[in-house]
Amino acid sequence: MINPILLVAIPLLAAFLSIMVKKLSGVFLFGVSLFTAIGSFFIENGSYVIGGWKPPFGINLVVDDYSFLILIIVNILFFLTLLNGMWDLKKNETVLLVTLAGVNGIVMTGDFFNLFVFMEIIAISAYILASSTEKYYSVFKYLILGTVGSSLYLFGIIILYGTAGTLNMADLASKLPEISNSVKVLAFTFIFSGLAVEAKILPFNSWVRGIFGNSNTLTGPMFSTVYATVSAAVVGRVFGQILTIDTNLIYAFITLTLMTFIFAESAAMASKNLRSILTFSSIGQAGLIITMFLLGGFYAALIQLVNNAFAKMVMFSIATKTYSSNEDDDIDNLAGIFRKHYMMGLGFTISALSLIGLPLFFGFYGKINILQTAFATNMWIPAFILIGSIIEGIYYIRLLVKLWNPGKEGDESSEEAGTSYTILNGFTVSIIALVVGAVFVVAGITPEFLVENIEKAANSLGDINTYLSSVMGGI
Amino acid sequence: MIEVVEIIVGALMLLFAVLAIESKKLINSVIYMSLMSLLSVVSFIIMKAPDVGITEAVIGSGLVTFLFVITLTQIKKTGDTK
Amino acid sequence: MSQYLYIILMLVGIYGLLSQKNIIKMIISLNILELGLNLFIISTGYISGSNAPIIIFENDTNFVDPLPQAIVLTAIVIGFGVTAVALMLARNIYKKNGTLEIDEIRGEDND
Amino acid sequence: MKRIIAILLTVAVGIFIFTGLYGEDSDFKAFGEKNISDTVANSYVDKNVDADRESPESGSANVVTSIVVNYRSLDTLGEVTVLFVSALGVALLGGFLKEKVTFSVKPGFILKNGMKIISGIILITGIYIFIHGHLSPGGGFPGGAMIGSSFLLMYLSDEEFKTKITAFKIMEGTAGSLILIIGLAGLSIGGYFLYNFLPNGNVGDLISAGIVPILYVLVGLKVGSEISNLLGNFLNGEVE
Repeated sequence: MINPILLVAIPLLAAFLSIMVKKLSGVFLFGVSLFTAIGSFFIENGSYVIGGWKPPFGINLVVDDYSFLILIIVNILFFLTLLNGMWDLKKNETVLLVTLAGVNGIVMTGDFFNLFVFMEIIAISAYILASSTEKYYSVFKYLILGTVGSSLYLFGIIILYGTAGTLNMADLASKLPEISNSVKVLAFTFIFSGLAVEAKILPFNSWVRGIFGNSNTLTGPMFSTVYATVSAAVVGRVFGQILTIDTNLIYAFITLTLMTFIFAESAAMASKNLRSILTFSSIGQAGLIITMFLLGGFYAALIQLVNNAFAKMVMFSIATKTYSSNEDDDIDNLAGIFRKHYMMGLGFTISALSLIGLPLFFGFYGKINILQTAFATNMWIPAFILIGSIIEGIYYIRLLVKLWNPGKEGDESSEEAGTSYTILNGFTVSIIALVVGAVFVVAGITPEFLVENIEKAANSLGDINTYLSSVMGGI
Repeated sequence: MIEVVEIIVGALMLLFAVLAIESKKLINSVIYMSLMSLLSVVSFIIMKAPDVGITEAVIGSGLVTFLFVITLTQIKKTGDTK
Repeated sequence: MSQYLYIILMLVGIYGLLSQKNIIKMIISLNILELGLNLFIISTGYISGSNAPIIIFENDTNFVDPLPQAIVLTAIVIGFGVTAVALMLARNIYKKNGTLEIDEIRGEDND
Repeated sequence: MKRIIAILLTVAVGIFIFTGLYGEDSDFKAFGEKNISDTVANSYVDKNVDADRESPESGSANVVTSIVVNYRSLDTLGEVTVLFVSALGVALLGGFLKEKVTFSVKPGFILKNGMKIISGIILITGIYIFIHGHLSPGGGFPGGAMIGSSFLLMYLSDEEFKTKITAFKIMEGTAGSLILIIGLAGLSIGGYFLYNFLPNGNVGDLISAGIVPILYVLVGLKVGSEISNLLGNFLNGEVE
């Protein structure tokens, strides 16, 4: 039973040591990432205090079923991303170790300002990782938006501190009713806009196209799975559980997230480039997941979160691998590439179909629950969700059809008409694609082992009282 | 008395901020910005925050100004017009 | 009253970010925004008639609120780190594109 | 045109903030009228956060330092990591320029020798500030930045003071690892990460407040070496 602070301390220690022994930093990275992936299974629930000071005064790390599930997913995704991105590490080993520490810290922390510090750690590591693809202006736009977002977030929590007098999440949750309404509306809007930058919600996601669109085999899977899961999980924790907001503010946020979902899906429909289709699909999925968190449908949000993370892991690694071997990811020139790489094609197809939510795959349970929760609220939300899902289904099916049979549309598919491109050193990618595809199919047929853990996580996010009792009676 | 000084320092900072944004030459806006962070040290001290005053003095007006000036000399755009 | 000035300072920073087209000017507006925010945080912790949080005599504990000062101590150094990375990016942008005006930089969203 | 939209948007945000904060039904404390008893910071000041501690909680006279290093020490660890990553990022981003920039104006005799004295003085004040971090205002961060600025003066004032000093990397690594080792030692001894396991002594004298001065000295050394590295990387450019 390891203390969860080790998930933050060990990667940091490895990062500080790795700048002294440059040669070993690769070994440090893979070793520590394996340690956290395995260690995250052996953490017990509870509130772990830093420095021995009880929660409202000191900082505490909270591990309940929700953060336990997110920790496991994020650490496994991080390890898979390292396997995929081995060829593109480019001296980023130390930065990746710090990202691992930041990612583990932000999921577990029980203090608002500590969340700001970990958010900054992750953001600066993301700027450095993203600039390894030499697209400096897109990284600059990401930096400006990210810093403005975190400053607005800090402004929001200072207003809450000014009125409630505490920075601890549990203490603030119990003090929320005493705060007056106008201050709450102001503070929550700023906190939401701060978190919306990383979670790719509409007014703040103009950076995503430049960063995700130009990603290499390391940054593509990293941003679209690890960062996406963490940012959605933080919004889920802060707005799902701690800060209970009144209805008209919720509907204001939900219009934003649903607009993100619809615009992103329609933009993906129009784009002709493999990586930009996946980029817009990630933005759309982020909008959908955060709509579900705001609506209170935690079970549906978590299933879609897991589904989107693993599906994007497979799809982005294949997309960035094709780009790195052929310097071109226009889907017309890539027609029929899966004929040459069956394993990758199979993995890509299964994860795409699971993302759409077709039956027989894991994603089906996500879509069903999303529609159930949406229909419970009112007429408009499920209508938009249905439209967005249909658009998504259309462009994914069209993409798969094009990538499977070679040659332009219309003429019969002939072997040599297909693309001349091949994917180099794609062995690990195809293994991962197959494994994740198998998990999707097995989870689609017999979902018990995965769904029951997600059920526990959703319930623990739902009731605030166990969270308060575990923190206030903290060890 | 101290409130009057605070208001004056705040108004001056505001003036330098607007000048820093609107000035034509880059080097002028860098100078206005470092003047502004110098004045902010004064207002930190007035608001009884010596720790923050020292940190802001060393980092805010000292090193950040150096970073901007060095970047401008590297870019040789000190005389850049809008 | 001076708290209003610090909020207006933050708004000037936001205005600068929205209206400027030069990259160095945008970084300067970012610094103005962060400086205004730090001043606002300290002003929320200020208690008139009390002195700085350094214990000189054992019993005299009529202090200003020390927590916002601990927060601003961290925020300043984070702002410095981000400004350093931003300026290095600006230098690379200039080396690559030859200009600092954002409308002269060729779209590199997805080459 | 863009300017007008920017002005309108800023005024809208401003009105939203002012009505939210200073409207009639908002209980956001006006400037200066806040009383400390209804905030968490009350027990930081009276030092009675954890009554059953054997010695007085943290002997440090500077309450802000005791918050930054003792009560909320994970923030400082995160803070040091932020500076570590940005120094690393600057090295990676600007790494391809190896030579130190030579300025058109060569440093004269007075400048060169004058700087040697001044940067020595600044170095000593910086070290003084972070050693006395828990007694007087200032601490690891300003002290480290002063060390950085003293090395900056040395970079600027004479030519052959090369900017690629590996000693900074070694100091940065050891100071950071020592902070974490102390934290893990606290975990094994006291059961909590970064637990203050050393005796506290009485408020005000140099050897007091347990691990607070040790941590803050390590933070000062780490921040100092990082900022010197970072400034050195900024000084590298094409020799024109």
